[in-house]
Parts: sequence; C-alpha cells; structure tokens
Amino acid sequence: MATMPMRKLTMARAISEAIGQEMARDSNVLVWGEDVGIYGGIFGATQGLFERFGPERVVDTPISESAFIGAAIGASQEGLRPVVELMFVDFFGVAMDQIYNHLAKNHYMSGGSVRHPVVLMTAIGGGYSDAAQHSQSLYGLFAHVPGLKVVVPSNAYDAKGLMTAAIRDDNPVMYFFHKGLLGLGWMPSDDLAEVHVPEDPYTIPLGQAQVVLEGKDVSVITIGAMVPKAVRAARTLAQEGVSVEVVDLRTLVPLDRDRVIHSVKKTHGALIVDEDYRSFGMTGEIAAVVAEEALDYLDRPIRRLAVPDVPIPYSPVLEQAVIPSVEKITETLRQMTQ
Amino acid sequence: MATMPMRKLTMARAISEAIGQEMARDSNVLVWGEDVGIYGGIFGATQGLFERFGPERVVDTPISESAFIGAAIGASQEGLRPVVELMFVDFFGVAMDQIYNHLAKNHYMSGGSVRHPVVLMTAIGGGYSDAAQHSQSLYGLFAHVPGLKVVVPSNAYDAKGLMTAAIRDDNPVMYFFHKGLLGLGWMPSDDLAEVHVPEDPYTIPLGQAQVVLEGKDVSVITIGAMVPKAVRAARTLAQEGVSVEVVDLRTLVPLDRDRVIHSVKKTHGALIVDEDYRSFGMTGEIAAVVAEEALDYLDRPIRRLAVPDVPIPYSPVLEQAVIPSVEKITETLRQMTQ
Amino acid sequence: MDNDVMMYRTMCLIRRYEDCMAEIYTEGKTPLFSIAAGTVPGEMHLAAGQEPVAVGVIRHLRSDDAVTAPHRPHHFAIAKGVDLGRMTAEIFGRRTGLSQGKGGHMHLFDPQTHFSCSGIVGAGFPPAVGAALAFMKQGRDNVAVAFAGEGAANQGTFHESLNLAALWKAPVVFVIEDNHYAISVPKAQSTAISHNSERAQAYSIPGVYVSGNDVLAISEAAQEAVTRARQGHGPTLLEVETTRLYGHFQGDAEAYLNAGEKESWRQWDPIRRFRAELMDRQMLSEEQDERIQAAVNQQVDDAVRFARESHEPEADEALRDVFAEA
Amino acid sequence: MDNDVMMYRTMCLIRRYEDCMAEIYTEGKTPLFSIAAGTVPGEMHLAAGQEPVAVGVIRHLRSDDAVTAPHRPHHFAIAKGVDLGRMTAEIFGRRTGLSQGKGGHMHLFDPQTHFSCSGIVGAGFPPAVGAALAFMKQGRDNVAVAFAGEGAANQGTFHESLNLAALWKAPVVFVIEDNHYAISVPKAQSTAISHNSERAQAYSIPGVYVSGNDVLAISEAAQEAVTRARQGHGPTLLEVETTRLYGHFQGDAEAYLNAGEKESWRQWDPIRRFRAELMDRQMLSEEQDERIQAAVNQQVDDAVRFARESHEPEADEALRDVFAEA
Ligand SMILES: Cc1ncc(C[n+]2csc(CCOP(=O)(O)OP(=O)(O)O)c2C)c(N)n1
Ligand SMILES: Cc1ncc(C[n+]2csc(CCOP(=O)(O)OP(=O)(O)O)c2C)c(N)n1
Ligand SMILES: [Mg+2]
Ligand SMILES: [Mg+2]
Repeated sequence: MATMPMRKLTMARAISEAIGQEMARDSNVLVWGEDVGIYGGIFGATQGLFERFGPERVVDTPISESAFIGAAIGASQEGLRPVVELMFVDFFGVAMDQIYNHLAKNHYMSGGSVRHPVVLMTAIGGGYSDAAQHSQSLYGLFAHVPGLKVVVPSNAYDAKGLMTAAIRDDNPVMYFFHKGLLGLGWMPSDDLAEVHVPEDPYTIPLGQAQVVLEGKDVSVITIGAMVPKAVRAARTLAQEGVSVEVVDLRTLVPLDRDRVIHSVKKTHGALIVDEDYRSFGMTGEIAAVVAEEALDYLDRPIRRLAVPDVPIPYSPVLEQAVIPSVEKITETLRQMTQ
Repeated sequence: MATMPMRKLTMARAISEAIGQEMARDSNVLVWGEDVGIYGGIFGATQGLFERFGPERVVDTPISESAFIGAAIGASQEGLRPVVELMFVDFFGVAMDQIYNHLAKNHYMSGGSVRHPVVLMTAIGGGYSDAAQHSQSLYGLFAHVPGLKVVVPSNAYDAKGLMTAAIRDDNPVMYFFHKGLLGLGWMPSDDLAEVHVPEDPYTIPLGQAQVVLEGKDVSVITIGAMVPKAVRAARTLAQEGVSVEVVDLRTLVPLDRDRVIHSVKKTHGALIVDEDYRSFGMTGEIAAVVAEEALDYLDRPIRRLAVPDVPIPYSPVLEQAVIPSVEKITETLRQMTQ
Repeated sequence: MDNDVMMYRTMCLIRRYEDCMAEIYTEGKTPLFSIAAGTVPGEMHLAAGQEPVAVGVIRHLRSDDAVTAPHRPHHFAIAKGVDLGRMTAEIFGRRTGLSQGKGGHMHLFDPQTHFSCSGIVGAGFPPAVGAALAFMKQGRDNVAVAFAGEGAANQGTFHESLNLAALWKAPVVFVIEDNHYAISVPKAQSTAISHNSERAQAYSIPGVYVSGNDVLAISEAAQEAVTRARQGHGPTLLEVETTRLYGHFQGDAEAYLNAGEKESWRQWDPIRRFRAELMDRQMLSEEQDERIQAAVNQQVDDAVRFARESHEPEADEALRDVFAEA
Repeated sequence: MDNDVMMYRTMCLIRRYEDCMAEIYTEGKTPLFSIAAGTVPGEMHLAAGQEPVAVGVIRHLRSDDAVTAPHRPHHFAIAKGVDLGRMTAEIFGRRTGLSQGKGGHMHLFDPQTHFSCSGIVGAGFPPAVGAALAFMKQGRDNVAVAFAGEGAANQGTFHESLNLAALWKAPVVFVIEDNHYAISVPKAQSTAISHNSERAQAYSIPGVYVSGNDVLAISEAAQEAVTRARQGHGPTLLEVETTRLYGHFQGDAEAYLNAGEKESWRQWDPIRRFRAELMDRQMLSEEQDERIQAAVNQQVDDAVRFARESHEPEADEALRDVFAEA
C-alpha cells in the first residue's frame, strides 16, 4: 500500500497503528491492560489490535494494576516487550511502587545488567468534567523520579513516531496521551492534533523538542494538549503584530534543554504552559532551566500558566477556570509583550 | 515540671514527645503503622508511646500500607486524629492512591464538608548506604499534588513545634523526618539538629520559612538535612569573608514564597539545595518562584544542587557523589560569590 | 409502611432516579454524543438493576453508620438517605450540590448520612475499615459497609482491608456486587475463583453468597452480617449476584456482551419480580403501587427541579476548599 | 554427590556465608555501632536458619528458571547459583560486584541465573508472574518462583498476583517463608488466618503448608509445585515454616521476642538436624562432612577475598546506568 500524500489520522489511530506495526514486526511485543481487547481500549489506543493479533497477544487484565504493571517487569526481563495500558494516569497510585521502585530503577540498581523495554501508556487530561480522579496530567511526577522516559505527544504524527520509538527503546517509557487530542468523536478533541501520518513506520527520537511555530517576541514552552492551544493563541496574537514562538517539548525525559534555552535566548521571554499542577512540576523545572542558563537574556519575568494547585473540579465552570485556556494563554502573552 | 533552660533533645525524641503530648491532650489522637508499638518505630519516632498509652492507642499494623493509610481516611472522617507512620517514604508507591486520590482530595471533592486531620509521618534521606529503595526524599512529589501539607523539619525544636501543629491541623499533613537528623546513635546524625526543646507543647505555624543564618552576599534556599549542611558551608565561607544567608523552608506546602523572595532580593543570588531529585521538584519550583518575582534582583544565574536524577546508589563512594555535601555546597557558593 | 414495601419503594425510587438520569444525561449531547456537553457532563455509571444490593443491605444501617461506595454510587446514596436534591444538584454541577459542584457523580460525600464514594476501583475498602476502627475506639456500636463491584475484588486493597478488618475484628461488612462485568471484562476473565465470597476463608471470616438479585435474600444475609459486626464479632464478606441494566457508563455500546445476555437480565428485573411477590403476598395492591410510583416520581422530579433551578458555581470557587481553614 | 548431600552442602554454604557476613558486618562499626560505617554499610538481613526454604525449592529449578527474592535474599541467591564472588563484591559495594556497587545487599540482580530481588516487601510477586507469562508466550517450559516472607503475604500484590497467575495458569510457584515475625510484629498480629497456604483457596489453586523447617519435606512439596507449573497446570502457593536465627537486621536488639523463643529456634537448627539425619541414614560421614565444611569455608573465603581485593567504584560511575543505551 502506498502512503497517500495526505493521510490524516486521529491521534488514537496513530497510536494503535504504531503498536500494530511493531507487533507485526516483533512477536515479543504484546499488549495488556484493562479493556484493551474487544473494547479496543477505553480511549481507542488499542483499537483493532485484538481482531488482528488475537487474545494471545492482546490481553485483558483484571483490575489489578500492581500485578499487571509489575508483570511487565518480569516479562521484559525474560524477553517480551510489553505495551501496557494504565487506563487513566490518575490510577497510578495503586501501582506506583512497581513503576518507580522497580521498572524505573532496576536497570540502575543492577548496574545496567537488567533491561526493561516496556511502554506504559496512559490517558491524561481534563476538559470534559471527569473530575478530580480522572482528569489529571501528572507527568511531572514521573519526570521527577529517575529512570523513566516521559513522552507526551501533541499530535498524531508525533504520537506515531514517538510510540514506535518508545516500543523500540530498551528503557521503560511512560507514554501519556491526552484524551482531548485523540479525535475520539464522543469527546471534544482539538483538530490541530489530527494531521498527516505516513503509513510506513518511522521513529521520532525521544528527547527532541520541536519548534512548532517560529516567533521572535516571546516563547511559549509547553507540551501535550497545551501545544495546539498555544498555537491558537499565537495565531491570534500574530494578527496583533506579536510574534510568538511555540516550543513543543514532546518529551520531558529526556528534556531538550538546548531547544528551550535557544528559543528563550532568541525571544528574551518565556511563558511556560502546562495542564499539570503548577507547583513542583514541569513549569518549575523549565523556569529553572531558563533561570540557570539564559538569565541574562530574559528581559521580563518568566511566567507560568498551569492548574493552580487545586484538584480538578467537576463542574464545567470550575474546571474551565483551572485548566489553562486559549484565552488565558493569549491574555498572558499579551501582557508579557506589551 | 519546669522547663529546663537548655534541654537539648534529639529530633527523634522531640517528635515522640510532641505526639505523646497530643495523645495526652486528645484521646482521639492514635498512632499506627509498622513496628510503632514495642519497637517504638524503626527510627524512634514513637518511642515510649506504647509503654505510655498501650496497644489500644499505639497499634502495630500488618505490612498493608494501602489498608492502614487508607484506614486513616475513614477514621478521621469519624472523629479520630490518626498519626500514621509510613516506615520509609520510599514505600509510598504501594499506598499512593489512598494518599493522593483520597486523603488529599476528599476535602476539595466534598466541597469542604469532609475533613481529614491526619498526620502521615515518614522517614527520608540517604547517607548510610541503604540504596535506591530506602534513601529517597521525594517530598517534591507530594508537594506537586494538591491537598497535602508538606513538612520537613531540620532540627529538634522545629520538629516538635511542627509536629504539634500538624496534629492539630484539620488537614492531611505529610511529615518527613530525615534519618540523618534524628540523633539515633546507630546512624550518623548531624548534631546541629539536636537543640534546645521546651518541654511544654508549642506550635510552629505551617508555612513559615525561617532564616537560620542572616547574610548578604548570597542566599541558600533549602530544607531538611541540607539546612545544617548549608550552615556549615556558610560558616566556612564566613571565614573567607563571604556572608551567606540560609533560608530553611521548613514546609513546602504551604510555601513561604515571601521569605524566599525577600532573601533573594537582599542578596541578589540564590543557590537552591535539596536532597530530593533535581529535576521537576523542589529546586525547580523555588527557582521558578525567584524567576517570577525577583528576576530583576538577580545578579547571577540561579544555581541548584540536588541529587542529579539518578537513583541513590549503594556504595558509599557513589552515594556521596550524588548527595549534596557540605563541600559541594561550599564550593558552589564560592563560585557564585567570586 | 411495611418494611418490605418500604424496600420496594426505595428500589422504585432508585430505578426512577436512574432512568431519569439516563434521560437527562442525553440532554445537550445530541445529535452528536459528546461526553463533555449537556446538563450532566462527564461519565455516568447507572445502577438500575442493582437496587436490591443497596436496599437489602442498607435497610439494616442507621444514619450514623458509615458507607463507602464505588464509582456507581446512586443506589447506595439513595438507600442511605442522602438528600436527593443536593445529590442531583451535585450531579448537575451546581452550587447547591453536596460538594457545590466540585465532586460530581463519582464523588458524592454526605457527612450527615456518613456516606462517601470514590471513582477509584477498590478504594473504598480501607476507609471503611478506618471508620470501623474509629467506632471501636470511640465505643460506638456503629458499623461500616464497603460496597464494591466484583472487579474491585481483584485489587490489592480488597485483600489488605479484609485482613486488617478480620485481624482487628472491626465492625465492617464488605459487600461485593457481582454484576458479571467490569466494563467489558467478564468475571471469568478477571477472577480465578467462581465466588468472591469464598475469599472470606483467607481471613477466617464468614463469606456469604447471595444469588438471584433478590432483595429479601440479600436483606436476610445482610442482617446477619450487620448484626454480627454491631455486636463486636467482626467483619463479614457478602457477595451478591446482580445485573447491570444500563451499560458500564452511558454511551457504552456494550459490544462485548453475549447475544441475549442483556435481555435475560431485563427479564429477570428485580423490581418487577419483587413487585409480583409483594402482590402475591397481598402486601401491595395496584393502587398502592400507583401511589408509590407517583410519590417516587414526585421525589425525583422535585430533586431534578431543585437541581435545574440551582445556580452554577462562580469560577473563583474553584480555588477554595483545597485546605480546611482552622 | 547424592542429591540430599548436595542440599546439605548448599545449606552449609549458605550458613557459612551468613555467619561470615554477620562477622564482617561488624568490621569498622565498633566500638560504637554505626550502620553507615565499615566494610559492609547499610542494612543487612541475614537468612541463617532459613536455608531449607531456599535449598528445598530451588533444587528443582534450572538456571534459566526465574527467581524473585525479597530483602533477605542471600540464601536464595546462593541456592540459585549466583556467583558468590560477584555477589559478595556487590555487598561490599565494589566495582566487580553484580551491579558494580550500585545495588547492594537488597538489590542483587543476576541475569545469568535469572535472579532478581527487591527491598520492597511484596514487590517480587508481580514480576514473577510476568516472567512466567513470558515463558508461556515464548513456549518455554520454564518456571518462575517468587519468594517472600509471611509479612509480605498481607500486601496487596500478593492477592493481585496470585489471582493473575491462577487466571492465566502461569507457571509460578509462590513461596511464603514463615519465620514468625515481620521485624517486630508476630504473625498473629498481622495475619488473620493461621496458615497463608489456605489463602490458595481464594484463587482455586493448590496451597501446601510445610511445617518443621525440614528441607526434605520442603523439597518434596516444591517438586510437586514446580512440576505442576512446568507441565502447564498453573501456580501453587507453598507456605514453609522456618526460623530466623539472627535478628531482623543486624543490630536488631530483638526486644520484642518472647523469652526462650530464640533459644528454641536455635535448638531446632535445620542444618544440625539434617546432618544428623544424613548420618543416621549413612549418607554422610564425619569425614565427608569435614570435607564439605572445608570446601564451603574455602568458597566463602574466596568470595570474600575477591570482594576485599576489588576496587571501589569511581565516583563518576554514579551517573551511569540510569538509562540503557541503544
Ligand atoms: C484503580 C482503578 N482501575 C481502573 C479503573 C477504571 N474502571 C472504572 S469502573 C471499572 C470497572 C469496575 O468493575 P466492577 O468493580 O465490577 O464495578 P461495576 O462497574 O461492574 O459496577 C474500571 C476498570 C478505576 N476507576 N480505578
Ligand atoms: C512495602 C514495604 N513496607 C515495609 C517495608 C519495611 N520492611 C522491610 S522487611 C519488613 C518485614 C518483612 O517481613 P517478612 O515479609 O515476614 O520477611 P522477613 O523479614 O521475616 O524475612 C518490613 C516491614 C518494606 N521494605 N516495604
Ligand atoms: Mg462489575
Ligand atoms: Mg517474616
């Protein structure tokens, strides 16, 4: 099959396509998790895989996250390359010990002799009133503990390339897909995430940020679902004569410090936008990187926009008040560039 | 009993004294956890309490952290004020869901109708070769998720006052004691932590940093076991004519931003020192606060010293290489003030 | 009103409530279904068909006994006596809601009736043990009941909590609602034993299986368990067979169900059966039933009206209630 | 050498190793005990007295069968055939160690013998199920064994893993070493059932209790369990009674023990008993035993010498191995 010049895919399809291609390529790639089989994953990340590869390779699990995530540890040690789904990142707390004390650290604790080629993928993000236990981002927390690569795609093209790279990586990779980018139909989705995706497998190296919009007046450093929001804000401001650069980090670990610093040195201003909680997370880290390495280039204080350290509330009014919006990004950039 | 003018206590005794006094004061204060009874807590934080209050109020639990930490949720809803010990913070991953999805969020999710006056105390810190699963600090992670107060005392006086305040607080408080400050005898302990502790109960409000050493050339912002290390570094530098201000944050949530900003505005330089992992944690957050609010006052880049994003290695040589030392702090400050 | 008829009435109230929620849930979500839109946004897990579990157990509880419920909580909340108006307002995300709109359908908290719930599977077990511990320590003869689905019985918290409760002889009743599925995963694919009640053996406590989704049988088993707990003899594990008449959540296409499965559940409707039984036993007349239906309809209508007429919260409310003030 | 004598020999090797570690552990820690100081810093959990568990089970394993061990891992590692020199060097924190000094005594990893361990109680259950899953998927007839203490059997992972393994009929053997205590907490205060083996019923798998810390009885039970797993009949839960001859960790004053408890364990020393039995059965002579003792002493001495002569790692090594390179 030839790749069509403009084959647009939703991010959900891009992810399942990447997994399917890697499963076809390597019989050691298996998928397991809750409702990943017939259901195809609650958010469609494993759609079609059960039909194609059967119950031997696409396995529904009980609601036993410690056991089935922990199983990926032993399984990968013995040669499998599991892709495991944690349905919502919000549930990490029932399995965190297996994730961070073992999956993340065994390579180091073994002096490099043990490898865990595991992808742990999980849904993040709010915006549809799923409240405090089903709407979080939390990748900052996984980026804080050493040993996990942290991937957060913002569009279908990146989603496929990063998933393929994640599966081929010999390290545990946490892969976070934002529900509001997946193109699910039954949930609002930013159509900027639905882009051309080549049919052939390709990889995007983990650790490379991307400037998705060049600008010269101020930099927005962001990730995931905030990338299209930042782009929309930048477009509005372009009409006002303000030139905004948008940097999509794409991965938090490894972190592409150079790209961040380079951008800030160019624009002399940084707004960091995140859907994770504001304090002790991604926005702090990026601010620190800038303050360490580009302080003299800054001509105004660094600004941060993120969830203001409150759990995600249920009511749409309240939720919209705490998740950074295009309007809030636009307004903040306007303030910064006046 | 009259308070002696200079009654020095180890931090471990100060903690158990505070708990004991609150237990005497309020019959709803109970203690539970692993080996908190006859053993007195592996790190002595509950020493003497079992003898004094008996097994009805000082309860040894099975190794079921989710259940016994989660039990504090229902118990506090029904009127108890539990002080629960998680033996090492490193084990948080087996119980994190109860901690952060429930204990931390129920107050918010209930619109304020549910309260959880719970102290979850836990041991942190390395420096004695307990390796990757028993040496971490990790408070940055708890400070990232909303709803938990985060307390990290650096000496016995603060330890008592902060514990008393924590028990009387109507919110869940994570109380982190550093093993290397406790004065245990069988483990190296910084004797700067063993200070005068009044016998009568007193509280230190959560959310107030303290300038433990006034200075004018550069600020060290730090917490926990890094406070005495910073003080030692400052003393060395004083002899070289460099005046270092040491700010002990004491709590990360609430964070005393004002005290941090005030200090940096005065000294025009900030070194942030932490025993937690460097990235996406405390050092990033403090740097961001400074970059947001005191950027124009900085006359050199912010610097950070923390565990360089590696698990804590076992060998003393390796461990000493990753945990910030007095020497490293001294040297960094020297570089910053030259 | 007779106890059995009271139970029937509560079951009807729950059913009416769930049917009504199912309808309201679609408001604003057509023609294209969007989970984020409408009067009630977000996920919606309805418990129609599972009324006997809630009603049969909770009739033995007092208002100061504690209940922890899972993500599918309406039937438990209603049986426990949570104010229907404030509960509905919460589900509508209104200021007058139990949590002023901060919690939503999976986070109904009511200190007055000692009712809590959580959207995390298996998370209600430990808090129930904790509530029971508080009762013991305070010398109260209250009881705590943790309800959870059969899927939840494979969470680590199930094991830890049963062990802890058994060890401490805590006054808890653990109730597993077996509705055959955890989302799309049938019990046989998640559970290595045919009856969760047998897991009680692992903690030397009684385990009781109640088949048939029959409110009287459930009530009988629950009575024994609650009494046992209240009298200081420790926990019981109850497993109750039931059926889920809607999908896992609203919008679930239920492609994973076997052919005819849903129909057979519908035919086995516990309310219809109980109604027939009560009529057989001459405890309920058509006329009385009509009055009951009218009354529960009214109750639900009132609650819905209250919710509809309530205001949305103000945006800046979002920043409050992270911490309690002193 | 006869199988039983081989087992005896391995038990002696383990005992000698643990006694030697106990001694070395004190080096540099006197006169004032400091956990951080000496040849071997950090915690040290010794398994003297528990040799029969490791030896009785692992004799039925191949080198490519997987073992996950807990914080008290030496006996398992030795029985599994982990290189004694590299293991000792790791415990000494040396560059030639299994993990080049990064892991230490609770983190012994040896891909060659498929051996792993963890300092987190109960953490070894899920990885063992995962290893078994890999064996099934790859069509290998290997087996995974998860060892853990009786304290670990109250962790959520125990329940989740047994259920998962039973459900998948995975080739795993779960072995609970019941040494009566979890640090200071006696089993009766942590476990609501007298025998963990009975918890197997909760997963419809066989549960076997072996009393008496008797290597032959353990070996017999293990043989059946391992064979069952290897032949594709799924998991078994083995519970083995044993005794801990040192404290929980070195430096533990054991104030929580009952009077005479430790002495009775000492008198019931499994090695001494097995030795007497072998001699009774004419399978071991004094002379042979002396040769065995000399040989194991030599083996331990060699390992210790290797470790002592090895270099400490370079400080900058600390920054390596967080991630594997491609
Ligand atoms: C820890 C955790 N894992 C997964 C989920 C996602 N989830 C929500 S409900 C559900 C199924 C629950 O099944 P069961 O316990 O049988 O209750 P039922 O929905 O059938 O009432 C799942 C998997 C969750 N909320 N929490
Ligand atoms: C999750 C977790 N909780 C607590 C601990 C602290 N801890 C280490 S060993 C131990 C006791 C373990 O008892 P058991 O499983 O019976 O093994 P034993 O020490 O008796 O061999 C405890 C509580 C830990 N390492 N991990
Ligand atoms: Mg169910
Ligand atoms: Mg034990």
